[in-house]
Amino acid sequence: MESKLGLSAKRIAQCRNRANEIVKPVQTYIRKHTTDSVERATLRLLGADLINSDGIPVPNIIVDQLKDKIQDGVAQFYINALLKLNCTPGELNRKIAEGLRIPEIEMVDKKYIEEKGRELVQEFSLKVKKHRVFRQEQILRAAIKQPSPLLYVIVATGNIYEDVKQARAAAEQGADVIAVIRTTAQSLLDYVPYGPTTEGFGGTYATQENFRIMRKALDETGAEVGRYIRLVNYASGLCMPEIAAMGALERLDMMLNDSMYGILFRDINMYRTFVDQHFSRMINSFAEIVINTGEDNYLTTSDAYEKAYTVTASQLINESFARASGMPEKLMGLGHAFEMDPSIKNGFLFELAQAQMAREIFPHAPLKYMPPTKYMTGDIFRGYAMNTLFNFIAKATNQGILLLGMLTEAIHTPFMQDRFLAITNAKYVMNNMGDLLSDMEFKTDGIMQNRAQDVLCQTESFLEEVQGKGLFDAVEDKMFADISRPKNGGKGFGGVYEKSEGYWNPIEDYLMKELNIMVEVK
Amino acid sequence: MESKLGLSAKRIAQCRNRANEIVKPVQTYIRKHTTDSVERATLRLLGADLINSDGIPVPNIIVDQLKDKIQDGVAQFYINALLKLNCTPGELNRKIAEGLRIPEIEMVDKKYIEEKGRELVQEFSLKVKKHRVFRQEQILRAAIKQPSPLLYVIVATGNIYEDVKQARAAAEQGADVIAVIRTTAQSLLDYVPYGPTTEGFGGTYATQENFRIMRKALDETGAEVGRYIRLVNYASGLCMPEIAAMGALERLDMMLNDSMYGILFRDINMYRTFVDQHFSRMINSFAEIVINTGEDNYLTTSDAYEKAYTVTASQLINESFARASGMPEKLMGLGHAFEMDPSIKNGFLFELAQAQMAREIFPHAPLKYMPPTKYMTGDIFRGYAMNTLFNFIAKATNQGILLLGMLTEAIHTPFMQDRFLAITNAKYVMNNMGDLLSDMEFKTDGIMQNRAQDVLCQTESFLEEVQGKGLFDAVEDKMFADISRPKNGGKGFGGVYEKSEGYWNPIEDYLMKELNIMVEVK
Amino acid sequence: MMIKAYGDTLNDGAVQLSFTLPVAAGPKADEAARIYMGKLGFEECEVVHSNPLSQDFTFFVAYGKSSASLDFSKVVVKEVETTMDFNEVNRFIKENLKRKIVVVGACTGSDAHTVGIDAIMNMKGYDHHYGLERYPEIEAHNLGAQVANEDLIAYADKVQADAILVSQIVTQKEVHIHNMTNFIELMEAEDLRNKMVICAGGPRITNKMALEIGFDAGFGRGSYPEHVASFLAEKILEKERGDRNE
Amino acid sequence: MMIKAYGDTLNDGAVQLSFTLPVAAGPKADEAARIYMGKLGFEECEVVHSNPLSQDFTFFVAYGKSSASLDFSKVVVKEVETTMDFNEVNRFIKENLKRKIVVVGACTGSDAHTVGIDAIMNMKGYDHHYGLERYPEIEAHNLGAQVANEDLIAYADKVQADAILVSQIVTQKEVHIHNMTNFIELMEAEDLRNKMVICAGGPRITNKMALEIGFDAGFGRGSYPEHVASFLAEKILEKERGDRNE
Ligand code: B12
Ligand code: B12
Ligand SMILES: Cc1ncc(COP(=O)(O)O)c(C=O)c1O
Ligand SMILES: Cc1ncc(COP(=O)(O)O)c(C=O)c1O
Repeated sequence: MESKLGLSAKRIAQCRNRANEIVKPVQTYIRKHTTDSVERATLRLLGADLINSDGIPVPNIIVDQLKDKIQDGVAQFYINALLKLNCTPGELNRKIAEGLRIPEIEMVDKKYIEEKGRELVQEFSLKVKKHRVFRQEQILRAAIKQPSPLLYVIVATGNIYEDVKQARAAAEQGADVIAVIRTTAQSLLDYVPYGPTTEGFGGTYATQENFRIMRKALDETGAEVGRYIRLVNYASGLCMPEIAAMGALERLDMMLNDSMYGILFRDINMYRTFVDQHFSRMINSFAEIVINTGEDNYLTTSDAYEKAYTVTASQLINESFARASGMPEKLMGLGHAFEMDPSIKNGFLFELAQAQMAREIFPHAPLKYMPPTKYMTGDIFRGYAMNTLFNFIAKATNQGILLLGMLTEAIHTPFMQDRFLAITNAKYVMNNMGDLLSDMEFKTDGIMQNRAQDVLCQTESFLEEVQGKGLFDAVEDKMFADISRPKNGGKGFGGVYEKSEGYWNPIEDYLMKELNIMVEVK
Repeated sequence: MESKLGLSAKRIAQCRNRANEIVKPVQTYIRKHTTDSVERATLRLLGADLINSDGIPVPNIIVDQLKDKIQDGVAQFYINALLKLNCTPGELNRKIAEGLRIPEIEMVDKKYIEEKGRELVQEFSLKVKKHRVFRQEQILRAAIKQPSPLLYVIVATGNIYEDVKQARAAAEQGADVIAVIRTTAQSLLDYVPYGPTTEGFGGTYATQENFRIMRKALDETGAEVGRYIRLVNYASGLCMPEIAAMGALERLDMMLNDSMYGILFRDINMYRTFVDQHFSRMINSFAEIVINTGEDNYLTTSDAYEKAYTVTASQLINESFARASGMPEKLMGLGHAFEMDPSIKNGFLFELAQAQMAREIFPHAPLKYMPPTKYMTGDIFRGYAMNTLFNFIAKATNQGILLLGMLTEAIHTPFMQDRFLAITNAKYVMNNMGDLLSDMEFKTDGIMQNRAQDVLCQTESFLEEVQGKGLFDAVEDKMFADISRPKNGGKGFGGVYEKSEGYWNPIEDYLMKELNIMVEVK
Repeated sequence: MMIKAYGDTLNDGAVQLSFTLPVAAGPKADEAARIYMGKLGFEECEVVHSNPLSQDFTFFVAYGKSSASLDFSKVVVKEVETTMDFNEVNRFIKENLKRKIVVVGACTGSDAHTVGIDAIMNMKGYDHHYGLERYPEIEAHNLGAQVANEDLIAYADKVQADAILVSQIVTQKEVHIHNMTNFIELMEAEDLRNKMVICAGGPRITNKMALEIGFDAGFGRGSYPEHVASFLAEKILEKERGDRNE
Repeated sequence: MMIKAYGDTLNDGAVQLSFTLPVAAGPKADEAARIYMGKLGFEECEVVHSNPLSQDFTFFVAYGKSSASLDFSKVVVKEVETTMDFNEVNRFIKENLKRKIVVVGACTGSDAHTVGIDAIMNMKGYDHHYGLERYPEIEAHNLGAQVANEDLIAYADKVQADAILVSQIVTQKEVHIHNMTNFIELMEAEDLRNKMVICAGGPRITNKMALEIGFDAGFGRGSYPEHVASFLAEKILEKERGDRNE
C-alpha cells in the first residue's frame, strides 16, 4: 500500500528497528525474572482460586507461604500438594483457605510433578482453545453486522448488576464492545478481589465472578441481537498477569495492557511492570485476546500537538514488546487519541494526519482510537460536536476499535442515555461519510503530509535518544510523559525475583512453545 | 480556477445559456407590466408613508384611489398633489390618511412633475448612496474580524423588542447576520403593516419602524463588538417591491428575494411575482443589498438527493433574472441546502459535492447555505451532530453566508441559548478544519466527482425541457417542486397591469439608468 | 409500579437540564442557577457549565436528582388503535361499508406546511407507506395548505365527505388550539359535527388534546397513512351502525 | 429582583430536559414522561423526542415551563477574592510577610488526577498562567497524586508549611467529601488546623462547600494559580497578624 501521507518506508523501518533495539535489553532482563503476580497467575491457570475468611485470595496465600522459594517457581509446590493430598484443585483451594500450609508438605519426585503439570496445562489449554474457537465462530457469523471500527463503550457504575443492565442496553443500541471500567485504584491492589461486587468508585472491581456475570449477559444479548459482543477489562497494575489469566479463562476479548502505563501513570516499579506485561501478553496472545495499549494517557498529561511523537514512539515500543510475547499484529490494539486543544486552528487536520499515520505504520493492527477527554467541559453540546469530528476521523482513517466519546465526559461516568447518544452519533457519521477518504487524496506537501512527516522525524530522534540511554534510564530521565520514575522505586518492586537455575513454570514453558518464542542464546 | 470536481466549463456555459433563454421572454413580459406593489414601492421611495385610522397604509390608499390610472404610473399623481398643495411628502401623507383624494386634484404641466420627480429621486438616491458608503466603510473596517462564511442566525419571537434582545445577544456571541423572520403569512398580505409590532406567530411583522428599531440596535451592538452586523428581512410575497424599498431606505443588508418562491410556495400569481421580483431586485441592486434566493424550499418538499438538479437549475434562473435587474454577482446570495436524509450512505459526500459544485458554478457569488431542517427531529443531540457536519461542508466549500442550524429546529423558533450553541459549533468547526479542502483533492472519477457531473447533466436536460415549454408553461406543468400553478390563478393576479404608452415611473427610469439596464429593441 | 428517572442506578432520579437566566455571568449567576434548580425541586444540583450569552444573559447546563416519582401502572394513554394495514383497510371498507369512503384533508388557517398532510394523503405517501389517495376504497381530496376552516367545511359538505382531516404544524402562541377550536365551533354551527368523523394531526398534536378539543382523534409525530385509514374505517362503520340503530 | 428561566420571552420559565425512564418505549412511556415532567413541577410540558434505549428503558428530550422563580438580589456567593496577579502577589509577600511562604499540595486519597494540582503548582503552569513553583516568594512542594492524608500532613508539618492545597477530582459516591472531612479531622487531631491555611480545589469543588467542611477556601473549575496565590498571601498575613495580636 502506498503512503497517502508520503511517509518514507525507510524511515518507518528505521523507527521500528530502533524500537526493537530498545526492547532487546529489557527482554533479557525479563527472561531472567519472575514476580509475585506472574507466580499467582501461573497458580490461577493451574487451578488456584477462592479466598480465605479474611478475604485473602488463595494464590496470594500460596505465594506468601513460599516467599523464600519463589525464585524456583511456586507451581511445583501447588502441584505437589495436589499429588500428595490426592485431591482436585477445588478441594486443595478450600484447604489452603482454611489454613493448610503448602511449604510443609513433603515433595514428591519431580517427574510426577511434571506429569501432573502437563495434565493441568492441558486442561487450561483446552479450555482456552475452546474459547478461541467459539469466539472465532461468533465473530465470523456476525461479520457483516460488525464492520470496522467496532463501537466500544464503557460501563462504570461500580455495581456489576447495574453494569449488566447498562451493557445490555448498549449492546442493543449497537455497541460491539463493552469495557467494564475498574474501580479507582484497583491497579494498586496487590491481589485480585473475589466474587460479585456492588461497591466501587468510578468503576467496578475486576473479579473473576464479575467477568463471568458480564460474559454471560453479553453472550445472551449478543445472541438476541445477532452480534458478538466483546468484553474488555483492565490488566494494568500490580496484578497484570493474573487479570490476563482470568480473562483467558472467562473468554474476555480485549484487555487493557500497556508495557509502560503502570510505570508512568501508577508509579509501579519498572522491573515489575516489564516482567508482568510480558507474561500477561503471552497469555493474551495464546488466548487471542486483543490488547489495548495506553498511548492516550500521554496526551492527557502532555500537550497532544507538541508531544504527538511520544504516541508514535510508544506504539512502536508496545509493538516490539508485544512481538516479543509472541503476539501477532492482529491482536495489537495500539492506542492513540483525539486530544488536541479544540481551539487550535486546523487542529482537525493534525488529528487526521496523526490517525492516518498510525494506520499506515501499523497496517494490520486493530488500532484503538480514544475520544476527546481532556478538553471536554460541562458544555455537553460542544462535547457532542467534538465527538462528531472524532467519529469522522475514526471512520475516515479506518481505525479498528472506536472508544466512543461521552458528551458528559467532564461530569460523570456515563448515564445510560449518554452511551446511546454516543452510539447514534457514531453510526450517523460512519454511515454518512464512510467513503470520504477513499474519495480524496492528501495534497503533496500539504499541511497534513508535512505534519505527519514531521512527527515521524521527531519520533525517530526520540527513539534514537531513548536507545542511547537505554529504556530504564530514559524512564528515570523523564523522557516519557514528563514523568520520572526511579528504577528501584515505585510499587511492587519487592515482588520481583531473579529466577534460579532450577526455576520451573509449566505455564510459561507451554506458552513459549505454543507461541514460538525463541530465546536468543547468549 | 480549475474545477476540483472535473466539471466541464462548456456544459456550465450551456446551462447558463439555457437559463438566459428561459428568462428572456419573461423579461419581455416584465418590461411591459406594472403591479400594485411596484406602484406602491415607487410611492414609498418618493416619500409616501403613514396609515389611516383603519390601519390602511397611504401607498395602498393612493393606488386604490387611482385604480383606473395605474397603467400610466401613479407617481405623477402623487407628485402632482405635492406641487398643487405645495407641501412636503410628510404633510401630504397626513392629508391622504385623513381622507384627501388625489385623483380629484387637477394636473399641473408634466414638466413640473418631471422636475419635482427628479428632485425626489435625487433625495432617495442620496439617502441610499449614503447608506452604501456607510456600509462599505463598516464592512471594510471589520473585514478581518468577519471572515467567510458570515454567520447568519434568525430571530423570531414575534415581538420586535424581544427580537432586539435576542439579536444583540447573538451579535455579542459572534453572529454576523441577523434575519428577523416574518410572522406567518405576512407574505399574503397585500399591504405592509405599520409601526413597531409586538404580536406575531413564528416571526415578527416586517414594518419600516421594526426595520429601524433593529437597525439601530445592531449598529449599536456592532460598534461595541467591532463588527458590522448585517440585517436581513424577507421581500417575497405580495409586497416584494415595497419591502425592498423599505430595506433600501433603512439600510438593510440582505433581503430574501427569489424569482419564483412566491409562485411555488405561496401560490402568488406568476405574472405578479415576475414583475415584482424584477422591480425589487433593481432596488436591491442599487442599494447594494445582497439577495438570498430560496432554493432550499425545493428540498423541504422534494427529495434532496433525487431533486438536487432543481436547485442548480433554479440558481441559474435566479442568476439570470438577477442579472437582468442589473445585479452584480457579488450581490447574488444564491441559496442551497443540506437537506438529504441523514440515513443515506455517503450522504455527506453528496452534500459536499453539491456545495462544491455551487461554489464552482458561481465563483463570485456569496452563496447562502441553509442547514438541515426537514430531517431534524426532537433529538436535539442528533440535530447538533448534523449541524456539525453541515458547518463542516460550509467551511470546506467556502460558502459565503451560513445560515446556522438550530438544534431545536423541529421544536420551536430559537431560544436564546439555541443560537449560542449554533454559533459556538460553527466557530469550532470552522477554526478546527478551515484548510481541510485546500489540503485535499477529489479523486478523479470518484463518488463526488461523478455525483456532481451527474447533477450537472440532469440540470442541463431539465433546463432544456423548461426552455422548450417556456417558463410560464413549465410552472403550470409542475416542473418545479412538483407544484402546478395556473398562469391566471394565484394571489395578486388582479394587481398586474399592462403599462400604457405613456407610463411614467421616475424611480424605474432612474434605476435602469444607474444600473445600466439595456432594454433590447424589438 | 413507582418509577423515577434513571441515570446509572435505579431510582437515582437523575435529570439533565439546560436553561438561560436573565443575569450576567459570574459566580453569582452560577449560584443563582444552583438555587433555581433547587426551586425546581432538584437535589444534588450540579451546575456543570455556564456561559455568558450576552451582558445580561447566562446559559447553564446542569444535572440534578429528583425524588419525584410516578405510578407507571396508573398511566393511561388513549391511544388511537391502529390495527390494519393497507390491504386490510381496503378489505374492511369493501366488506363492511360496501362503498368508497370520502375523505377531505387540509392544513388550515395561516399554516402553510403541506408536507405533513401530503405524507398522509398523497399517492406516493411517506417513508414507503402509501397515502390515502392510493387506497382503492378511499376517495381522497387534499386541499393543500392555508385553507380557511370555512372553505374546508364547505368543500367537505359539497362532496359529502365521511371524514375531514385537519393538519396543524405551527403551534406558536397556541395558534393550533385556536384554529382547531374554531373548526369545531363552525362544524357545530353548520350542524355537521355528527355527520363526519374529524381528525387532527401534526407533530405537536396528541390524541388526548384532540379529543379534549372535540375531535374524534389526533395523530402526532411518526403517524402513517394506514393509522388514519384504519381508524377512519372503523369509526365510520361505528357511526353508521349507531345511526341505523337510532 | 425575581428571575425565571428565559427561552425567548422574559419570564417564560422555559427549560430543556433530558432523562431516561425505566420503562419500555411507546405511547404509554411518552405519556409517563409528560406526567413525570408535571411531577417535576413543569407546565406546558412537551416531550419532543423519545427513543428506546433497550427493552426496558426509554430516553426522552423534553421542554417545559416552570413558574418557579428566585430573588436574584438575595443570592449570596462567598466568592474567594482574587485581586492580585503574579507580580503583585510576590510584591505583597515581600513587603508584608518579609519571607517566603511554604506551600504543600497533593491530590489525595485514591485520586490519581495530577493535572489539576499540577496546573496550580507546576513551573509551567496552565493556560499561560505560571504555577506556584515559578513564584519567587513561594516555596512550593507538589507531592503528586494518591497521597494519603496522613502523609500529606506529616510532610507539611516537616517542612513547616504555611498552607496545604488539596486536590479532589473524583466525586463518585461523595468520595471527595469523605476524603476532605477526614483530612480536617486529622488536622485537628494533630493540632495543626490553626497553624496552616488549607485550601481545596477541583472541578466539583465550590468555595461554599469547602468552607462548610472546614477548609479556608475552595477553588472550582477555571481556577488559576494567581487566584490561589493571592488568597494565600492575604490569608497568611491575616493569620500572622491575628496570632501576633493574641
Ligand atoms: C418544511 C418546513 C417548512 C416549509 C414548508 C413547506 C411545505 N410545503 O410544507 C417552509 C419553508 C415553507 C416553512 C415555512 C415556515 N415555517 Co416551517 N418548518 C418546516 C420543517 C423544517 C419541516 C416540517 C416537515 O415538513 N416535516 C415533515 C412532515 C412529514 O412531518 P409532520 O409535518 O410532523 O407530519 C407528520 C405528523 O405530524 C403527522 N401529521 C401531520 N399533519 C397531519 C394531519 C393528519 C390528519 C394526520 C393524521 C397526521 C398528520 O403525519 C406526518 C407524517 O408522520 C419544520 C421543522 C421540523 N424539522 O419539523 C419547520 C417548522 C414546522 N416551521 C416553523 C415555522 C415557524 C415556519 C414559519 C411560520 C416561519 C416564518 N415565520 O416564516 C414559516 C411559515 C409557514 C406558515 N405560514 O405556516 C416552526 C414551527 C414552530 C412551532 N412549533 O410553532 C418549525 C418547527 C421550525 C422552527 N423550529 O421554527 N416551513
Ligand atoms: C485526564 C483524566 C484522567 C487521567 C489522569 C491523568 C493525570 N495524571 O492526572 C487518567 C487517564 C489517569 C484518569 C483516570 C481515571 N479517571 Co479521570 N479524567 C481525566 C479527565 C479526562 C481530565 C481531567 C483533567 O486533567 N482536567 C484538566 C485540569 C486542568 O482540570 P481540573 O482537574 O478540573 O483542575 C482545575 C480546577 O479544578 C482547579 N483545581 C484542581 N485541583 C485543585 C487544587 C487546588 C488546591 C486548587 C486551588 C485548584 C484545583 O484548578 C485546575 C485548573 O483550573 C477527566 C474528564 C474531564 N474532561 O474533566 C476525567 C475524570 C475526572 N476521570 C474520572 C474517573 C472516574 C477516572 C477513573 C477513576 C476511572 C477508572 N475507574 O479507572 C480513573 C482512575 C483515576 C484515579 N484513581 O483517580 C471521572 C470522574 C467522575 C467523577 N465526577 O467522579 C472524570 C470526570 C471522567 C468521567 N466522566 O468519568 N483520568
Ligand atoms: C493501558 C491502561 N491500563 C489501565 C488503565 C486504567 O486502569 P487503572 O486506572 O485501574 O490503573 C488505563 C486507563 O486509562 C490504561 O490506559
Ligand atoms: C426566498 C424566500 N422568501 C421568503 C421566505 C419566507 O417568507 P414567507 O413565509 O413570509 O413567505 C422564505 C422562507 O423560506 C424564502 O426562502
